[in-house]
Amino acid sequence: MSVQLSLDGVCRSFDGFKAINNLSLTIEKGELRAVIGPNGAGKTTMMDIITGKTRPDEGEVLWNQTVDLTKTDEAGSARLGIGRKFQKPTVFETQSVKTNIALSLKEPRTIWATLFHRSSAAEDARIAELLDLVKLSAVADWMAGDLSHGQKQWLEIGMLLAQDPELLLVDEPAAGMTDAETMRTADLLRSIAGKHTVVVVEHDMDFVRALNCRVTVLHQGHVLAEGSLDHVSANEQVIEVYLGR
Amino acid sequence: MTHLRSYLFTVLTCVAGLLATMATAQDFDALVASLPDGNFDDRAAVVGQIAASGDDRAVGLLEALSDGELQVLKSDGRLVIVTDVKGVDIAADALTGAEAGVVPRRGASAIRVNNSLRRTIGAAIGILTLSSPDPARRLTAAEAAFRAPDPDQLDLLQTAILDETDPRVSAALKSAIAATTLAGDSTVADKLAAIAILKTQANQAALGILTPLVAAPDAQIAAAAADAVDQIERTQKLWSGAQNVLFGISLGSVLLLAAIGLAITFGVMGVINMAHGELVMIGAYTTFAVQEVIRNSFPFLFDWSLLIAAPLAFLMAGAVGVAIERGCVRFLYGRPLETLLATWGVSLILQQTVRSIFGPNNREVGNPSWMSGAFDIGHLTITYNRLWIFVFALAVFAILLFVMKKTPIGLQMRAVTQNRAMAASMGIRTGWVDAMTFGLGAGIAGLAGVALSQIDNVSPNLGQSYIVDSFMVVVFGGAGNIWGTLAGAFSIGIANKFLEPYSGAVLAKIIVLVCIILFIQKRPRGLFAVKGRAVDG
Amino acid sequence: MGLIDRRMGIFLAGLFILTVAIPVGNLLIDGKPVPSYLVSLFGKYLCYALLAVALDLVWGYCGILSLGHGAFFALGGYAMGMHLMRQIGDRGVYANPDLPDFMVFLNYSELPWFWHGFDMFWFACLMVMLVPGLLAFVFGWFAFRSRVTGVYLSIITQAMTYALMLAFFRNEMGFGGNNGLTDFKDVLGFNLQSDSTRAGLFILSAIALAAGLLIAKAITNSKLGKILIAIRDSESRTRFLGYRVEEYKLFVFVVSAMMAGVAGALYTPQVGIINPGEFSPANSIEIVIWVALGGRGTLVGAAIGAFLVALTKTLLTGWLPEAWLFALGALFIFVTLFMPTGVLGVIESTLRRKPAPKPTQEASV
Amino acid sequence: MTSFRKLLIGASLGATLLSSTALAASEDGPIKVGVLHSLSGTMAISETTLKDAVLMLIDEQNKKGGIDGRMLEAVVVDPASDWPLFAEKARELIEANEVDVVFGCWTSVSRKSVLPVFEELNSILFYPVQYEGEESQYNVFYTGAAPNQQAIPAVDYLMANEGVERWVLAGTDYVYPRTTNKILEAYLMDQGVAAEDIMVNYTPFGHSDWQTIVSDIKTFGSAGKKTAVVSTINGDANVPFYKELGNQGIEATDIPVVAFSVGEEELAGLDTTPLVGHLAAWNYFMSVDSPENDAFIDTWLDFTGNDDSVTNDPMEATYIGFNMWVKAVEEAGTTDPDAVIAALPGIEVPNLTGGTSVMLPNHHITKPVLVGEIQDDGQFSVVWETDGLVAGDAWSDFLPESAVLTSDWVDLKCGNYNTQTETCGGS
Repeated sequence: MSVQLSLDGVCRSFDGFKAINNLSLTIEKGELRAVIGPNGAGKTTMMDIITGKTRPDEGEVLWNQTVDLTKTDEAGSARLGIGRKFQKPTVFETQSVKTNIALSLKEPRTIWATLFHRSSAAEDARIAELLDLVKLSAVADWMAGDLSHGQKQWLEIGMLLAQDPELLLVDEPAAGMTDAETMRTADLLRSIAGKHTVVVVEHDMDFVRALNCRVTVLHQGHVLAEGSLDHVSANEQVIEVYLGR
Repeated sequence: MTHLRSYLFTVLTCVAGLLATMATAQDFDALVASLPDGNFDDRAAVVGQIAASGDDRAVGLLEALSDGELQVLKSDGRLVIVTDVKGVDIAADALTGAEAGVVPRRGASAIRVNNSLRRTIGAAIGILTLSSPDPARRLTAAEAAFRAPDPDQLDLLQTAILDETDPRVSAALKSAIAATTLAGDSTVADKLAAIAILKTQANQAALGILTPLVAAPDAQIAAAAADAVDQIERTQKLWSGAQNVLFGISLGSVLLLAAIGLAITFGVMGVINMAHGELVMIGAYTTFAVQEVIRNSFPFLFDWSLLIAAPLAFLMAGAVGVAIERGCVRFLYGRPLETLLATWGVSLILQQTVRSIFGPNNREVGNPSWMSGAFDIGHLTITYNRLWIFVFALAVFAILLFVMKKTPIGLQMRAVTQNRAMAASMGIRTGWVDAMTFGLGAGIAGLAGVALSQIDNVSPNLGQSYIVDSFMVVVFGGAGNIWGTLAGAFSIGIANKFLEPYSGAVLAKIIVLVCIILFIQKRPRGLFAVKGRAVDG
Repeated sequence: MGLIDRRMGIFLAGLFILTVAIPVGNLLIDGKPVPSYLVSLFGKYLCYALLAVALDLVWGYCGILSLGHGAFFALGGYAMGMHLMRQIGDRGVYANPDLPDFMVFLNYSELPWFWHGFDMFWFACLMVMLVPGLLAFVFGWFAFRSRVTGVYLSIITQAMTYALMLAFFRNEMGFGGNNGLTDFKDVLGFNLQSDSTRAGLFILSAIALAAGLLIAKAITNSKLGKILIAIRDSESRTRFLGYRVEEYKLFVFVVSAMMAGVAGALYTPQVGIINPGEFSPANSIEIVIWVALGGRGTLVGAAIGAFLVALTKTLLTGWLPEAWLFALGALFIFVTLFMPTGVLGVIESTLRRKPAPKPTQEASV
Repeated sequence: MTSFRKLLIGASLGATLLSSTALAASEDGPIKVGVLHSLSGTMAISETTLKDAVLMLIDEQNKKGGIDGRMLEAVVVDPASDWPLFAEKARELIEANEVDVVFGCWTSVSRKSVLPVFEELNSILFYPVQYEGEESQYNVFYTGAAPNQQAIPAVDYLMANEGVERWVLAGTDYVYPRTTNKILEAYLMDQGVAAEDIMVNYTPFGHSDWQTIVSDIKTFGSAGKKTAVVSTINGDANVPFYKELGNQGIEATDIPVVAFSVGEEELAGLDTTPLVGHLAAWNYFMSVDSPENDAFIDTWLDFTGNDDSVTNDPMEATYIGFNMWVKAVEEAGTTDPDAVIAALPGIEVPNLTGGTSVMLPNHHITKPVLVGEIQDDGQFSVVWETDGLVAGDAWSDFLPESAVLTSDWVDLKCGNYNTQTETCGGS
């Protein structure tokens, strides 16, 4: 297995506050990785840096060991194959669920391509399949804004899958989901891991356990511990700063 | 003193070119009676004789003449001095001072004076008041002598300076003597000395006197003058930079005043308040109204008019602001762009309202005495109104800062504008706070109006001429940060004034605008952007 | 959905009737039931309508509130005006074959370089699109790339048009200063004073408006259109989907600017003057008001809005010259407060039978 | 109702309204007088009073029984200081309201924008404001001053009576100041003024920050030669300009300012005490002593019902123009434009300064030139006036390109006749 993504000595501070402090992290291709950590540990900022939303003050971020991600912007990273799902589900509220998916499909993103784009049967099939996967076929024609919180989560996951990215960055997908949904999400993520690389940021321990994967604990912007969930939860410091006694 | 007075006479007689040595009261009356006849030159001669007559009424008469108060009654052709008492023209006989009753509109015609005659009169009065007990009058006399140097007065001035006690007056006399010396045919040595004196004075007036001397026949004088001129010009160049900063600051404070209210309504509340300019206008018209009342009823209060107007303007504009907020803006929170439309409508209505109440014309708002005129620091001329506007702007800013940062209402304002829902759930009456915030912004715009009424038109268009600039300042400074507005206003002002001498007023403004556009590219959130982890998803 | 939906269909039909009725009423039916000045008056409205459509394209669909669209309109107008000036030839008061009067008067020895080529109609037409397009491109390229958004963008667009206004006021600029360009004689040999030319221009404007509407509609219907809306609703989400937001914004901004330019070009010969006043920020704000009043993000609504406001202004300035500002101001406030969806929105919601049932809880779980 | 029906109804509404009013006018109905002055926007400041002036004059005429028994009826519209709107409104007045004459416009651009309309629809415009000249149009009558009726005499006065040798030509950047200054520059050069003794400065409309320029003037004036400022600064910018002058202590006795666009109206917005002695050149001052003027002022004050309201030069120009038109209509016995236009040249009416103004073949009039000094009561006192009346010259003799042009609508039937090529250009 080769390295998908590697952060090395990355630092980023806002007005003196070090959100990311000498963070080093390596993700293998096809790996499923959970990142946990207390609020302000730098989870979101880490994702911002990977996706090019935020530039690190120092350190390097490599994609496939070759591409320097600190140079690309959001769109650039997305085109490389990095998909991201936000903490707070963000979908295009005034457009139909179907359109939301359609816009996310892995297709040329240039002006002309989109201007003269004609929808094809294959495309519709793909959309139907995805909607089915995220159980939104029933509401395919609704305005996304009319969906419930949980449904929006699903829709966003659907959009993420539609991009068919190499790496999925998933920020607290379980938030606002019923336990059943949470479990289904976990299954889904596990199932797509392997052909995709998946990084999940989550608070919900049951969810993380359900993912049953390698866990990285962030604290004050750097890696505190890494390993299986049992391993890290046995770690003194981790218990100290995060799990609590 | 008596010695001087008799001296005066002899000198004056030659000034006026009178043959007779002693003038009598009869002659005086005759002279005055002859004032209306003839053209300006005849009149000038008469003025000279009146001055020479040594009659005690001379000064009063001449002053009345130069102020256009000396008039001829159309009814009986009597010569009277007309004074305006509470808008009513009261006439008094020019010679006897006896009451001549009220003058009907266009009932009397003033004896005409033009600038040159006015200069002559000034000089004549100068001579007569050179020995006045009042130092202020002596000072004006000396300055008059400086402005219109007359060689014949040289001895007179030199005598005057001997028993002059007041330092300022004697300084003025000194330069007056210098100027007079240069004007006449004194010895080269004297002239060189005079040039030296003016050289130290180093102001434009001196320059005006010295420049022609550069072409003087006498090589020595020419050289000295050239040197002096050269040095004065160098000093003035040196100071011009400072002058620009000064101009910039004063322009900046105007911009600051115009924008600061907007920094609240737009910057803090996010309402694109197109009626802002009209709120400023309301402030200005309040000032006008106050002054009208004062003029008609309590003239003695005039110097206080602005201080009286300020709070009223604040309340007036504030009230209108609250009305606007309650009336429409409050339905539009979260739809900032709609506020643009509504407030635009409001601004149209306010403009037309003012137009129909006060008429479309400019209204006169007078400068109180303490805001008129100028003073010099080094070679900088600072006009009082600019100075006070600067002070006023900073004061307003300070007050605003205090309200926002140190008072409970300010705290609530910030709370509501940052997180309405949270604030509401913490029991803050958001509606009330919104109204107050908008009212505050509007009221401050009103205050700005009071100041702007001192330097600009008070007309229904007043607001329109400031609205664009105000938005520029707020955005450039960074919306939501009143410090930004301060910095923005002054940097724009100063930049403008430094460009103006080279590029001219229009181009300077264009360049500044382009710079703002480019600057926003660098800092899309303005000068004092709210930094930190971007929190949009 | 197709290019011509119900709304668009009705509007185009109406436009067509107007386009036939007015010239016929003016030229063919004797007794002129439609006085000539109404022709150019309505022609003017049509230009405004096209301008409004242009703004709606960027504001309504991409969330770019431009307070400087008047600038593109005016530039188009000037480009056409320059051609018309050259057409005057030696019929100016100073009878100078190549120099317009104001240049003779400001002692220009020869034509400034930027006036060359405008004697050719095709060149002028090219410039009508190119100049505004270019300005929009340069401006947008900077602004969108550095992610200037919202009010900040609006204000700098205002700064742009304001700066241009000041610039064009300067006589040194060689555009006639405050007086602008005026006293046009004819275009392509047709006398601008004649009724038939006027009718022709009117029809042309109508066609331009229809074309503008259809182009805008085509754009907004395409996938690109959906992306524009996506950008409007959640810019950063769109970025994370891999779309280069700045490119899309730039594209639609330039298209819109060109449309505005065309509107200006048709406007100039019909009103007979183009001057820096057209750059004034107030004018640009008025455009925004048309769109908002008609119904933002509906294209047709924008056109109607422009038409209504312009018409109201015409009528009121004649009816209540002393008080029309009250009425107009009140109208704006009323519309923003009580018609958030604009006139069109209100009309349609009164017509439309109940909208699709809102999703219920059980349906969503 | 559907969108386009509404649209059509709006349109037809406009059409019906505008054309319905048209039915009223005809040979026996009232004579309609169009008033085309801005009542809102930037120019409302100056133009509104002219609107009232026309209304007053119409009132007076009707009291006298109208013209040949036909009453006069004013049609007032508001072009809102919006130049294209001027053209539109002119059309509306002539075509829809069928007015027989229009009194209106102030700025050059507004006049330029309506010119083609009057030409095309062949109607009559009376233009009451001092302007840059370089124009003479068949349908327009210029009752304001041409440059030779204002600028040049004023400069003469300053040279003769104040011994001015150094000149600042400060103006707002538009065509009137530019022309005037061009003419003055040429004229001053003729008078032997050196180029370095002339400083020209242009500022934008409504310029409000005069610090730099005023201090420049101060510096320019300190070269030992007597200096004067010739101001063609447009209405709105004047108040801040004079305020700055006053505050920087430039007194009329040092550097007099002679203005061509500052009248009683503008001074009303100012405390004139620090400005006493600064000058203005006009063809009329409210302070002028003449029975006609007294009568005019009294009616004006009654009409406005405000004892503080003032009269000014453009009002006199309106007054002269109106009376000339009345006389011409009476002479022609009809309101038919061509007849009235033909009748107008040669018409004589008393002006308010005690003389009689004549309408010349070039559609300009004769008027006296007065130079007045500002008084502390916001009035002017006349310090100098031409001994006779000066004939308005459409084409300045001091501009090479226009020196060869002449205007004569009586014999040559041409507004810009080239005396060299002996052709009528631009027609």
